Amino acid sequence: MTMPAAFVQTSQAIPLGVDYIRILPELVLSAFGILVMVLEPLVDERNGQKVLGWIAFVGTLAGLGSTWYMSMSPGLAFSNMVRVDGFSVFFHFVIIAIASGVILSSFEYMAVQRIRAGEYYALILFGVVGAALMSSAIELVLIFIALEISSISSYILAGFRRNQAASSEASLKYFLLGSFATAFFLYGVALMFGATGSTNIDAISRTLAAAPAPLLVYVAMVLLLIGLGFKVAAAPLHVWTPDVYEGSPAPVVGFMSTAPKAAAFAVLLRVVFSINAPGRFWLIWVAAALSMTLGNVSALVQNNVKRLLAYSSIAHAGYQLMAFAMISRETSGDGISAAMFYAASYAAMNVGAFAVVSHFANAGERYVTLEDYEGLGRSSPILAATLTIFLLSLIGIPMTGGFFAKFYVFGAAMKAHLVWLTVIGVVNSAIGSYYYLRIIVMMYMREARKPAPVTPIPATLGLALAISVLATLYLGILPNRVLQYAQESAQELLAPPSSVPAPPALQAQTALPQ
Amino acid sequence: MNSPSLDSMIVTLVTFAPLAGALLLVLLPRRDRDIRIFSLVVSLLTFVLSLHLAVYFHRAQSGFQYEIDKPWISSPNIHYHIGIDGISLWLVILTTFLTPLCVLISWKSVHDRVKEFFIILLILETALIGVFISLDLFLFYFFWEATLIPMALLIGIFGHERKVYAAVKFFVYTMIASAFMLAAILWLYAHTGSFDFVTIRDRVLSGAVPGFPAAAQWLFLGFFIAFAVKVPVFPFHTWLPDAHVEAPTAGSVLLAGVLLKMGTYGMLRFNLGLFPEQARSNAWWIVILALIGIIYGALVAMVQPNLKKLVAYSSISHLGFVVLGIFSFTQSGLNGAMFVMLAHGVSTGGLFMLTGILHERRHTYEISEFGGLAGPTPIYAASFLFILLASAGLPLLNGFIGEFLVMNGAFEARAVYGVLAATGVIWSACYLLWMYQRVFYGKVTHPVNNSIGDMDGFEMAAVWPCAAATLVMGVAPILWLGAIDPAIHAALTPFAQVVSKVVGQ
Amino acid sequence: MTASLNLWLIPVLPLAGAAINGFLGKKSSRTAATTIGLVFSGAAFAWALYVAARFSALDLPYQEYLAHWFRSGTFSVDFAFYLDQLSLVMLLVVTGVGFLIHIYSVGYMWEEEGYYRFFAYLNLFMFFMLMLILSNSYLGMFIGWEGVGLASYLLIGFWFTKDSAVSAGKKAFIVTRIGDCGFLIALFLLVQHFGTLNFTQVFEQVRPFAPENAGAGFLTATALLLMFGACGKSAQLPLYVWLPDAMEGPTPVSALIHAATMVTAGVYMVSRSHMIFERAPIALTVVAVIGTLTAFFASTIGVAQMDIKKVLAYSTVSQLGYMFMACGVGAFSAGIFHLMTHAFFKGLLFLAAGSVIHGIGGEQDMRKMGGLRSYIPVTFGTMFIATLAISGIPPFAGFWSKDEILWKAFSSGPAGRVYWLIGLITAFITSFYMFRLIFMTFFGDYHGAHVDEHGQGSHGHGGDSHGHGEPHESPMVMLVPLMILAFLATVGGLVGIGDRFEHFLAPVFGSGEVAAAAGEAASRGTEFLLMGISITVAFLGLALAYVLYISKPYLPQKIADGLNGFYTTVVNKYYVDEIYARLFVKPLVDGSTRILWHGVDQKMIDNTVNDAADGARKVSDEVRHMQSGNLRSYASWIAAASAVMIAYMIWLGVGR
Amino acid sequence: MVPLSYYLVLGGFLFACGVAGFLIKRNIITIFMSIELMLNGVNLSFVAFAAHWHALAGQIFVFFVMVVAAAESAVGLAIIIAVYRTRETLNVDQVNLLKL
Repeated sequence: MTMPAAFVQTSQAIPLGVDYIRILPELVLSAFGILVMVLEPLVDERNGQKVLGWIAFVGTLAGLGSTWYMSMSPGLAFSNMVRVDGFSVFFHFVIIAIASGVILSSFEYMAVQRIRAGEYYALILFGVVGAALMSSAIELVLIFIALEISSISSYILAGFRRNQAASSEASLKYFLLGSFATAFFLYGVALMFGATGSTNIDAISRTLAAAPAPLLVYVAMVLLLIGLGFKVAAAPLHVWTPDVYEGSPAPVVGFMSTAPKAAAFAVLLRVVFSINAPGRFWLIWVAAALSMTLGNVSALVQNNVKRLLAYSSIAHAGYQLMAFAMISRETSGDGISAAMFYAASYAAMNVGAFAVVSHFANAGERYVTLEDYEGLGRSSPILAATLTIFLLSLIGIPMTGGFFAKFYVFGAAMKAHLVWLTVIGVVNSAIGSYYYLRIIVMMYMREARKPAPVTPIPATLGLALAISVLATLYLGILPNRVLQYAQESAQELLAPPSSVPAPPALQAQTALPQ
Repeated sequence: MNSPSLDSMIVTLVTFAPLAGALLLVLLPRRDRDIRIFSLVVSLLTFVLSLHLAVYFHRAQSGFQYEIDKPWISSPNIHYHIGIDGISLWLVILTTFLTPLCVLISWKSVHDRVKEFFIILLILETALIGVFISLDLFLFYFFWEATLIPMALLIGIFGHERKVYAAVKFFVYTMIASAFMLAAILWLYAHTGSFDFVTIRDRVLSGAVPGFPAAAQWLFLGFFIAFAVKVPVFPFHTWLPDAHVEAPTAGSVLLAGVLLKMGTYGMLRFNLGLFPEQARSNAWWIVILALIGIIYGALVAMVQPNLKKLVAYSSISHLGFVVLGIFSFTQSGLNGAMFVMLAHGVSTGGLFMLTGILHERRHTYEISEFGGLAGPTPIYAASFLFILLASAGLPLLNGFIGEFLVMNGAFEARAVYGVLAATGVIWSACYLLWMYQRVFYGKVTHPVNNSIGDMDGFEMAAVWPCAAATLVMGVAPILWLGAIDPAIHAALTPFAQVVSKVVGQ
Repeated sequence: MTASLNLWLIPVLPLAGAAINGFLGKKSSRTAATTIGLVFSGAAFAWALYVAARFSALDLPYQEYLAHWFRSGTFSVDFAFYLDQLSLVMLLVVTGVGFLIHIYSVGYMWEEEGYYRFFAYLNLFMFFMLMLILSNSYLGMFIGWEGVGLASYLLIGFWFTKDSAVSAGKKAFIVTRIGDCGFLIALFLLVQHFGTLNFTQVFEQVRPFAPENAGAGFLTATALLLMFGACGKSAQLPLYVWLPDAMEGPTPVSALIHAATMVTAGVYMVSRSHMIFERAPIALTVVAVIGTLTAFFASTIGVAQMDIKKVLAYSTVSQLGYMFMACGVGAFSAGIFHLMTHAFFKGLLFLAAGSVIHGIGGEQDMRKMGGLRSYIPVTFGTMFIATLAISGIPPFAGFWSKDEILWKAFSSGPAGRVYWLIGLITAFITSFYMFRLIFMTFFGDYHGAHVDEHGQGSHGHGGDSHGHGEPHESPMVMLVPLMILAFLATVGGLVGIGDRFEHFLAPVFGSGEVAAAAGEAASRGTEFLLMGISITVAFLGLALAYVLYISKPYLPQKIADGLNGFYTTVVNKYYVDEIYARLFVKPLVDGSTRILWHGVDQKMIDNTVNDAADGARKVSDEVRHMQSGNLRSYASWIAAASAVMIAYMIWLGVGR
Repeated sequence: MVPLSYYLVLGGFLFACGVAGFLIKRNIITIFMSIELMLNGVNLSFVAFAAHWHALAGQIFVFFVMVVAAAESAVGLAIIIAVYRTRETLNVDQVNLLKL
């Protein structure tokens, strides 16, 4: 066993004010979450719901604000457990924005489904806290905790339609399998700790950079990958996704399929790239190819829109994973930025899509099959048009974020000479177009046989949709800013970790006799 | 000469005027008549603007004109690089010429979701023009894909019985094919660091691209498959008849008139421009496919019981001529190919309008449903015959010049090509005249046909410009060839180099 | 160079007429349509005469550039005109006869609806025909070549409600198109070798070539292909089948297009390309053989036809055969000479036949005629003159030209003797069936149905002034052209006496004639002998016809029964149409339907595509069963996957 | 003293048992407990490594894990109750509304 060569610990034992600034968004969001829970019993049943919702929404806005504030003081915090850099800021923005969108689109849903909203909004906020923390944590154990925070809240959210059997089943499956996978992840952490004597990503990377990785590191790494692969629903660890997405409340799916996923991708990026994970190439390659293919192929014959979108999200995980197959330092940059951009645009379009779905689903999520969408182009042109935009983006048609997302990923892969993976990717995206098109066909090219009632779009939902549409189009027409930001932060991520001298306290500790 | 500022803007203007119109259309209230008039005005305006291109075009010079090259996305460095040469010029004008006619022909025939229809139509026009003006591979792919959706929607929403099947088939078929092109484009970007057509071409031809020789064959195929499906070249053609039969008239007109040309244009611009050697080495089987297309398409057209299917298959035959001409690598062949593209665009566009008019009256394309129409509808019959003769390649109408040049070029390349292609003149006469006889001659077999009205004003306004164009193009082809010839000559120069290389070795 | 002749006016005038009639005719009155039609075609004729008047003053060949047509690389084609003795002859024949027939048509078509359409088409035809003979390049010629095809298609199918007529038109167009295909390929060859299609330039480059006696070589190929084109247009074996059917068209059309002008285009084209043919002996032989065979073959069919126009049609085919025979032996001027005279007498024959048909209310079957000479004397007289002419009885036009051909053939070497013999036999048959026609039509007594219920009655003949079905003479407007043509058919041949015609054309064909001319001076005697023979033969034919159809009218039936099998074959035109239908048309249609469309297109290709789609759906249906819904199976998936991954990583790690 | 590897093997064994239990057992509660078993396997390895590196961190992590596990079990039980309410069974094989 090697000696604990890289024993990086914090420069100062006692947290300073700046440390708190570096987790300000998390603090703010938690505060609002608690606030919501506290107020929940005080407000009355009916019109109280909205108030809580608005509070939560304000919370997310505050979260965004504090993220912006946080972004101005980059650096390490809490004895190297948290790093604020372009990367984490980016994901903070994405994740919190998702939350605000989801919250906006939930107002009506809550009312229609007669769900007591208090915990709901609180849980979303807590979930966001976890997800956000995942993106900035560089300490595996902290990552584990953050991951659990987001997971646990999403377990509950998944089962939020208590009286629906499907919902609770979804939540059960998600919960059991989730913790099953988390156990793998945790075991990976343990082994990594064993192999390198540290759970700090910087430290680990330096250790691995110094000496050739021992076998234990390989095992640890694969276990970590399994845990994260599960979270991002990468084949063959995707099996939970369809059932959970189908059973869970539509807005929640919009949330689950984007925020925790983005966070998991963030962690994956850190793990894979800053610890230049050994032996990952073929794992990622196969996982990517498999996810795309399985996702697209299984989606072809789905009739439940939520389930269909679940499979689509598996496929998209596949595309996004392509970005992780970069090995060399120079191509890694493109991979990371591509993945980041992908996360952002996927968030935009998927939140939007599920917002439409959850509105259209109506009380008890009655209308979620393709047939129900027949003639929507007539009965509600606006709803149909917006959904079409999101679907086109999911297909990857120009002028939409989805197009550039795919384009960058494929481009990066091609640049890394992954010709065959790219070909698989482009062909897959072509095949995938079929099932998205089916929805468009239903909406525009068929006449409704038994028209599903379309309730008017409430302002809040309208706002949410507008935001998502704008985001999708913005990313599709002027991707420049976002991409550049992603590329810069990618370079930061790849830069060798700042070497802080190991504190005397610890040296003393290590000097302890056996 | 006019102000340079306008000169630099004009292409952009032409391209995006329809899109702007579409956006305004979204805001317009759902009063069908206003919407129709508005979109007619927009499309006519676009046409007039596009004429500026032709008028101030320097015919003698071969390079790109009205060029703009502005960075759009810094990394990957994508430029808004557009420009026009003798090849794309006429295709742009063809597009802008056909669109107003599409508006007119749809004036009465579209009465459901009128607003959507014209919005889609105008968006489609922008996308089509964009394909022809793009000099940045990314931009090209961007517009290329952008044409898919509107066309699929046109077919799928406003089509006939099996519209959904046709629309989905069209969409997925072309989508999958263009996926390969995307891969090829990405490869080129990965190895040249640029999407710029001109840059890449120069790099490639000067042999400055690492790993190119190994990949070239695959890249060539990547591009070719995408174009071949669009054209469509023989074994990939089955989406076309379905798409046409189900599509609304305007859809068919643009599909046959312009969309198919995207494929042949792509071959001419990219397969020949970027991969001259591969083009040469693959020419033999491509030419064979083209010849099959010419003869096979004609024979199958001959026995179609469905009027529109017949015209659809005839376009397969005509497009076969284009491909043949392109891959004959002769001045005459390529000039001819270009001219056939334009001629076919006008004449087949006209034919589709005419079949559409019939469908308006009888809601069927079955030839057996008609017969003896020359009696009740003389004007219609005359117009039909006129455009049909153009399509049959009668001298002094536009069909002839192109086919003659193509066949001549093919003959120059290899005698047997020319000979086989020349049989095309027989086949086209067979299927067209036979069809004409069954539809228009003889006694009126279905009494209902006695009462169907002759062409009305809008229909004449839509069809006769086509007829006029066929005549003008046939009598004064020099107006077009004058600009085409130098461009083609430039397009062929790399081949001279290739040959010299071969000789050098 | 003298002041421009503005040759372009000659074709353009009829075009203008066509345009005016075509667009405005529907509204305007018959008289208006008539004036337009006649004025413009007449003007063309007038201009042609003016050109002829100034002809001697021209330095030939006279060329005139009108405009640029198209250019591709170095190859370019102009709209430009070319005038020499050859085209002058054609010009006069076409405009002259054409104008006469225009006049005739006024009377013949007066009752037709779509009268204006008829004149529009006729003028259109004139335009293209004149383009054909005046253009200065092969491609210009091709414009006319295709155009006249179109015009003939339109005119044959003039009665478009009549299926047989329409089909005939289509057949004509397509069969000639087959020939055109050959013509086109010939043009490609020329372009490939000479880079131009301009007559003068091509011939300049051809001149130095030595005759390709070996037979190999592209000149032979070109010549053969050109000949193939000519076969289509001029109804030679094996592509003659369309011409008899073309008789479905109105009779003036048959006269103008299918006798006097269009069908002779092939002869004109071959003579125009004599430079090439003279250097391709094999091709020449082919021309001669085809011509001779066609002449004979067609004439035999003519013997057994009962439809008056069909007889004339086959005789046309046969006469065209003569012309090609002439070209084949290098006697192009003789061919052109016969072309001219033939234009006179065959045009006349058709017009007269038309007048007969018109006179008895649309009947065409000769068995329903007879004894008409008393009813329609003028028609009879003119038609009789024409018959004498075609049968080669001096001093009528046909005699001189036909005899010229036979003589040239005879004097062109051993093979020529054979041509001559067959030609002679053909001449005999010709005079036989022509007089048969005359006797059946005009002699004996009239067995026409005295009611006018007959097929053609439907299109305008009958049901009008001559409803009682009593045969009646045609109006003056029809008879005058007959008379003029009769005059020409009588004296037209005299220009040939003493080879004046030949010398007139010598500048064009010059070299070609030498060969033939050589033997000539020596054997004047032989020439006269042959002349005598052919005259006798002609009279023999007459006599035989007389015997069979006047003195012993029962004989034909007997003979027919005697050799019934053969007879029926002949009556059915040797079943050539049927054979073609079996051999080409049916297989093509069925093959395209069954094999190409249903087989390849639908079964092979489309099913493959759809199967691929269905396959994908099936796979999808299978794959989704991975989602059994059972949590433990999911867990197993994950566990199994993890196991594999871990194993792989361990293997990897150990591998280090 | 006992070498590190023993602990690791035991930890691995516990983890494996947990996985096996998860796959084999039908009762949701039992499955849930086998997850806990897996976590304990992990904890054991943590402690062992902590000892090996003389790093307290490892042992502290174990507490974190325990806390999280506790939180998880709270949520888990709630969910299980919800499921039982709707399905009146705890046999995981019968909880399969969502499939294909």
